[in-house]
Amino acid sequence: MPGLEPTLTHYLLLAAALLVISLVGIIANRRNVLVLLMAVELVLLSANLNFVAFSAYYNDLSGQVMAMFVLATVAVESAVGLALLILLFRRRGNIAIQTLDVMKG
Amino acid sequence: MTFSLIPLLPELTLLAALSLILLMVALYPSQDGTAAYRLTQLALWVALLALWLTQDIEEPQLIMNGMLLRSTSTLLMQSAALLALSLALLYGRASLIRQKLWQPETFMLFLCSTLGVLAVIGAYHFVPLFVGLELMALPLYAMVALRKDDALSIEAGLKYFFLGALASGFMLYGISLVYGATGSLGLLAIAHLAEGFGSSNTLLLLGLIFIVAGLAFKLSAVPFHMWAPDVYRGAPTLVTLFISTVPKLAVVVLLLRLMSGPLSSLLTEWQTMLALLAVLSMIVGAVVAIAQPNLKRMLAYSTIGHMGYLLLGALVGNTDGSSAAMFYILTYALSNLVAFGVLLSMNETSDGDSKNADGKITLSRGSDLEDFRGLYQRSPIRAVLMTLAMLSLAGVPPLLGFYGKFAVIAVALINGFVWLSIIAILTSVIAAFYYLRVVRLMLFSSRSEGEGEGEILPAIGVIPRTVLTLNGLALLALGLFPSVLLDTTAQALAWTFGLL
Amino acid sequence: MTMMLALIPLLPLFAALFAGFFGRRVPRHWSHWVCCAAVGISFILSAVVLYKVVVLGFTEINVTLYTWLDLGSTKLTIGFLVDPLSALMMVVVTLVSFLVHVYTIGYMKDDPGYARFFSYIAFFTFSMLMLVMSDNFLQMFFGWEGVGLASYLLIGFWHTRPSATKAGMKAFLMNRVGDFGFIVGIGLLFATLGTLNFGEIFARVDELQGLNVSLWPGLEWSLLTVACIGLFVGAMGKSAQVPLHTWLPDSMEGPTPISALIHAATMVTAGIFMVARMSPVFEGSDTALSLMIIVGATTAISMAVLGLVQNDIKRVVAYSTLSQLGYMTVALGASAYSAAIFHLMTHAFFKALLFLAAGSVIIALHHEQDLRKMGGLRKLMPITYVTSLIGAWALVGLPPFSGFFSKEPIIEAARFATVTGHTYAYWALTLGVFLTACYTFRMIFLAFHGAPRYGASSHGSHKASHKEHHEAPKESPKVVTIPLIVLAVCSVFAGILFITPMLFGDYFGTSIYGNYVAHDAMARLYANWQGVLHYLLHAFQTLPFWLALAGIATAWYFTLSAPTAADRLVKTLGAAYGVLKHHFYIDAFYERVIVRGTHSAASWFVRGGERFWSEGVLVQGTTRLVQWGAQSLRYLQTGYLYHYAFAMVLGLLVLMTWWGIKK
Amino acid sequence: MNVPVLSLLIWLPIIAGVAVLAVRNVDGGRPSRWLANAAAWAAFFIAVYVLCRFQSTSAAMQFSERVMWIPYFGIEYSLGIDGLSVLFIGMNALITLLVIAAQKAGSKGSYLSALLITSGLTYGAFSARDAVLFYIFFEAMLIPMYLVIGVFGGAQRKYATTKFFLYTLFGSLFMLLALFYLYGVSQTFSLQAWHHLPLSLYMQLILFGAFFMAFAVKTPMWPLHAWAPDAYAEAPTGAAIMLASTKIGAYGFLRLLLPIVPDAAQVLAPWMIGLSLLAVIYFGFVALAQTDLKRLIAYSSIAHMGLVTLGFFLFDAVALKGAVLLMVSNGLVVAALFFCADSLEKRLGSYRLTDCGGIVKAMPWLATLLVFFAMANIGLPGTSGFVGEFLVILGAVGYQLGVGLLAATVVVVGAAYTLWMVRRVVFGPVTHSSVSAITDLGMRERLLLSVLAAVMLGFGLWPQPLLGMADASITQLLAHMALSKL
Repeated sequence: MPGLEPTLTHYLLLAAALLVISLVGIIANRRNVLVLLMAVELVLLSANLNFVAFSAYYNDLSGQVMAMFVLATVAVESAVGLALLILLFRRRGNIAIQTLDVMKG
Repeated sequence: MTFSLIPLLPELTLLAALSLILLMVALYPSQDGTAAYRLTQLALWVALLALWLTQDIEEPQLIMNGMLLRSTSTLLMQSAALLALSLALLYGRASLIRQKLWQPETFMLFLCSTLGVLAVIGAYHFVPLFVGLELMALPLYAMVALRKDDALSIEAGLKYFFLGALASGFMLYGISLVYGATGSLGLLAIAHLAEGFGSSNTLLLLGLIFIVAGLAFKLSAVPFHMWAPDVYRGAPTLVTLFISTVPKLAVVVLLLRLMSGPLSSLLTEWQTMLALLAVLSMIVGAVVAIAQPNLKRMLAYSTIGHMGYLLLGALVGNTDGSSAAMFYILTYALSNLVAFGVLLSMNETSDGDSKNADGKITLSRGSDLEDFRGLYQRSPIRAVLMTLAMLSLAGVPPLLGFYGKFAVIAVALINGFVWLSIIAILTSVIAAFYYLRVVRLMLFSSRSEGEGEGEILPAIGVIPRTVLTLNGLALLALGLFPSVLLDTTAQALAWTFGLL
Repeated sequence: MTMMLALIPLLPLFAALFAGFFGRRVPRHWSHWVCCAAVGISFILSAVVLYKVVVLGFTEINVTLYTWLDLGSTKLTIGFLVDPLSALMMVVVTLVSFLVHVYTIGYMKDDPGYARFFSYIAFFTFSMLMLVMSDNFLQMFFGWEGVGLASYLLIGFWHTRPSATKAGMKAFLMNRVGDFGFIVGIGLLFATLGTLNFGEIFARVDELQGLNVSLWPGLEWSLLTVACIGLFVGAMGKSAQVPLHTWLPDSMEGPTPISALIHAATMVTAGIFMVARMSPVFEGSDTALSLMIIVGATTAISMAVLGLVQNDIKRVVAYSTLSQLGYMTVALGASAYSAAIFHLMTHAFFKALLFLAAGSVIIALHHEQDLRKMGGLRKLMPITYVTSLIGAWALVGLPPFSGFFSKEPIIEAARFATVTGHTYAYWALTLGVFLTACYTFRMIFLAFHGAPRYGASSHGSHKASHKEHHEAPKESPKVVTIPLIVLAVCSVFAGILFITPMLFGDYFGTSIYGNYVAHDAMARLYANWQGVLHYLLHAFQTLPFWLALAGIATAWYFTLSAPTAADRLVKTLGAAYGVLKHHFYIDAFYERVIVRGTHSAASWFVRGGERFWSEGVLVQGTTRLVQWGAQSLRYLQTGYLYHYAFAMVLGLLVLMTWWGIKK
Repeated sequence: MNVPVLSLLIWLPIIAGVAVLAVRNVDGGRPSRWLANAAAWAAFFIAVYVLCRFQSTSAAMQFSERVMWIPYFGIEYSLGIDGLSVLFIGMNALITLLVIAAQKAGSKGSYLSALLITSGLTYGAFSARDAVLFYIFFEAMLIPMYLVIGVFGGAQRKYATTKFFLYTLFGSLFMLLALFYLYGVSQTFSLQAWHHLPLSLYMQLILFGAFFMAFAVKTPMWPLHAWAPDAYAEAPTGAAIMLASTKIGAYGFLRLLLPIVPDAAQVLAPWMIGLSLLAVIYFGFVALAQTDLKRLIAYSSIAHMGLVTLGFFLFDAVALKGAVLLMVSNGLVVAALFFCADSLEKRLGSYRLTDCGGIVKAMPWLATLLVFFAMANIGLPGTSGFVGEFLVILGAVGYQLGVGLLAATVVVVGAAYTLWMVRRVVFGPVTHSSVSAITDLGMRERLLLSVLAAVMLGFGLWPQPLLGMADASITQLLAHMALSKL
């Protein structure tokens, strides 16, 4: 169906939607650090989607190379994030975000 | 397609040291940090040497297929980064031992992050640039939370991680939009392509906005600054020093590079956005710092303010502005090193260590302003050095910090940013108040009770003390002969401009 | 000549320095020897100068010592202008000063500040000579302030008395109020003519005619009038004219010799001298002359009234001085400058005499100054009595004493004057003669006649007299009486000898300038002048003479004949007497309104200006504002991760909208 | 003859100050005091040499030194003095010498060091010919002053120093902006070049505002004075004298503001005159209500500075000359009065007027000298205070009678608070139990104050030599100010 053929704009809108979802997820989530982690990764992935889409659009490989690098980075980031999460849990016994307010002002 | 690895020698040195430490840890799991520390210092100096030996400073050159740039300005900033880390480690050595962080892993993280810094300073392509940024940032998250049993450290680490990741996301998103607008990831190519767009290209503009947001986070410019006070406060002081100095060098180069090269066609938009960030940073940095009872936290706001001044120079968008901004960050780094050097020589204890999550967590001692009360009587050298650092940060002549402010405000005013300049001077008066408060506490007040002094003020080793003193005196000496640094920066930029 | 002129003021200066710096280290008598010798030589030199001026005809000697300041447009120099006017003043000053120096040896002999006192009076002599010898305003102002300083120091000489230091301060401040006008007057002349030199000012004074000066743009006044009024305000301060007179009675807190020297004979007449010196300028402004004649007449009459109700012997003399200064001012206002100077001279003699005589009485009575506790000293102190009587006659203006010759022309001049207010002045002065006679002879009668009251009334009421009142008062030593005699001789003969050359001859020559066409009082006096003898005889037909006799009779009636009548009169007068007793409430006005007003203004400035505005609003206000900002912004830093992230997203959105708006 | 005399003058005290700091704990502080005295004498003799060799007939810069310092901004290390500077160089030398010599055994080396460094920087500010160099000397003085007041000052020192520092910084940063603007226009920081730089009236007015902020704070002028009374009152005597006597703020008006923006100065002169008159009267009244001796002196000094700024803005030769002479005189008088206050405080332990009183009996020397200095403060002819005051009032009367009348009120008000002070302190009843037990001035104090008194008297009796030095430069300044730069 020619009308349903996804164009660049659709991909970009999808990526933008993903970005918005993840931002809302970060701001609105007040309980669970794990969800926060997922939302943060989603930001990077939405950008990745852009890269791939543009890469295809321009028929230029560098965007996809970038996406690969980003994927690797995302993985490392998750690892660091999870490690911190474990530390927090070990120290506190929970992973609630609201308790992270010792330092303020 | 052949290329030489020789220009990469500095990075490779750090990488080699990193691997070596990793190997050592694998082989001798129970060893302390002494060997790793020495190896790190060695690697830093070898890298510095390599940097100077392998550079052809006359001509800027793109290496690795246009991925990396080697020029006088990268040479200057990379040297500064390496030197800053070396000094920071020297000052923080005793502190690491006291805080039970004297482990090889610590140094691996520092090396890793510094490798990222070098990469960012050199990057002339978005791939190494992004990878460098992540390489710089990811170890930092871990470093902040390095004190695994300290609630503050963990809290700071988590905050930094999530916000940093978000900022990376912004940055990446912005890069993707720029890629979308131009179809290229190489900065040189983008510069050529973007020239034709003007400011009408929506994608490019959106991309710029996201990139600015990402950069603003790294610089801790308002309103992307919220992480800074908490992270500065919670991180081990050495890490705080590192965060406040070394990555900033890289980010400033990145900012100036993007602004002058690839995205220079959007100069007006840059200026508008940076002006907003600069004003907010100067005001928030100056005003909020006044109410801080903790020196590390106060210095976080001080950094925020300083980034505002730096942006003031940067937003001018010409050679003068760039060299002023670069000069500014160098003066800031040198002054900051002294301030943190003194702070690192104090013994920080955290009462939060033993409490669990349900109990109220009292904040630690050793970095509160109150701990500096009457410092001159107890440790004149610390007090004098801290005074020099504070006055330099406040920008009082004839100390080095004055010339930094001089350069950025001069450039901004001459180029017509009058109101920004006026805000800059008003905020620097407010800022002077809190810097002076530290001086006042140290020199003019006396401490009534005498307990716990030895605990807070351990002896400083001969070498750190000497180097710290020299560093402090350098603030004065460079203040008397500012041309040494100013000309270096200006020439470095003059020779590389257009290919910053 | 220059050397000699320079020595005249410098000798007293050196003496003052000697006494001041070394006085306490050398024997006491060294101080008085050095000072008396210096002033004595000054007197001789002055006399020589006068001789040269009068007899040898050096009518004007103008020497410049050095350039004080070279302003480019003009040079401010220090130099001497010696003409008949200043030569006369020099002689009067040095003579009276010398006599007072001698008198002081006796009067102050037990005082611990002996050398200091000599230092001060010698310094005063120096300043006064600088004043009268000056050839420019700058130097005159120097002397003017120098005598003020000396007066301040001498009034507060007994510095342990709060009233003395307060009186000194009051004198200085009131004089400063006068100086305020003086300096403005000088400034106006300088601004227009560009010079402070008298000769140059007089030569170019015509340029000032018709010029206007604006207080602020739009309000124009005649420059000459404003300048003259300014100068006259200076004279009012120094010569204690109403309403700047209240310091002079208070200055009686000082030792008696200085009351004679400074506050009767010399310093207070500096204002008169200055106006006479400035006669070419004053002649240009009828308004200023009119002001002078009115102020002078008011001073003359009102102070004479107050003299009636004083009980302190020195204060009686002080009020009489004020009144006489009023006479001189009237003379100035009537353009009878020579009459003013003439009266100045005779007054210097007889008033110094009266003060020194009063001092003599005071020492005899062991520092008792209250007239009600005197009486009957006529026999015990014959020399003092006789000289006092001569002084009193002179003061009252009975022929042939000097006062007659100097006062009579002033009254006549007031009558003949043409400026506004001269009729008032004439009647005020005429009535003043009656009052003068009343208070003067009341004082004489109370002090020297009647029954002694000093022994009886001193039971415990007065501090110092307890031990001494057994000893009867006795005549003062020679160092005290000889000056009295010398002054008495002067008081008797000065008038009769000098009236012809000074008033009707050409003694003053060009040193005093009168516009005898517009202000022809002197000319009309001269028209009536038929020689001294005729003048003496004519006196018996004039109103003032009979008024004076009536005054003496009245005084006699109320003091000696029917002492209780005075009390009855006081009761009858009631409230009016209260007004007199409180010096017309002028002091009270100054104390309550001016001084307190100043103090409350000052404290209001401190509270409103310094504490509230500068400190409170500017400093603390800014601090609070910044602190409030800090607290508010801190409040935003909640510590919650999601707020931080929200801020970042918000920042991003702001950057976007910013761009969107621009788009 | 290429000895860099001015550099020597500047750096000798500074280096000596650092050396004093280094040896402050050696041998009970004796070497440090000796060194400080030697440095002060040496600087004094150099200054005397400068004064002697100064060609008073020329308005040109003399003793010039020029070295490129910060080539990037074209900033030169450029020194030179003309008639305006030379007077203040001399006064600074005298004041420094007296302040250092006044220190008795037992005073801290760091105190002497800070005074010496301040003195060196003051020389620098008076001889700088490059705007940035001037600014740096001007600002750098803050640091030693701040430290010395903060460490050795009175009870309220922390508050006072902070206020002092921030106020001065606040003002001078505006000046910095002005310097930047001028640099942007002219591509140089040379003051000489700026004197001839054409500027639009609009820009001149803005620049005027910026310079005014700096110098009005430092002078100080109403309403930017709030730091001064506190700082003077809390500062230890030496520092208070260095702060109040050097007159660097008023000098800034002469050196920068008036020649660079003469048209704006003309336009704004009525406002400046108003502010100056306000200062004269307002501070006079405020001084009248003071109960603390040092504060009274401080306010008195500020009131006199109002007369100085009045002299600047009348655009009249006589008034300007008077203003310059008044600056010198007021520096001397304030120094002398602070010394007296210090002598009293050392004996009675208090600066409160109510604690002094009746000292004339116990301390005839101090009483005599204090009365003399009071008379100089009042402006009695024959003392230095008269010369400037008289000339400024003459100029003011010539400018406008109303201005003259208001200016002349200083004659009354100044006398009122000074005499009030004298009456409370010198005369009057003894109010403090220890007044009878105190001793008179020692030899050192006596000598010190006598020197000051002699200088004031000499200056008052013959001011011509002093004015002669400055005359050519003042005349040139006036001629320059008369030319429009539009």
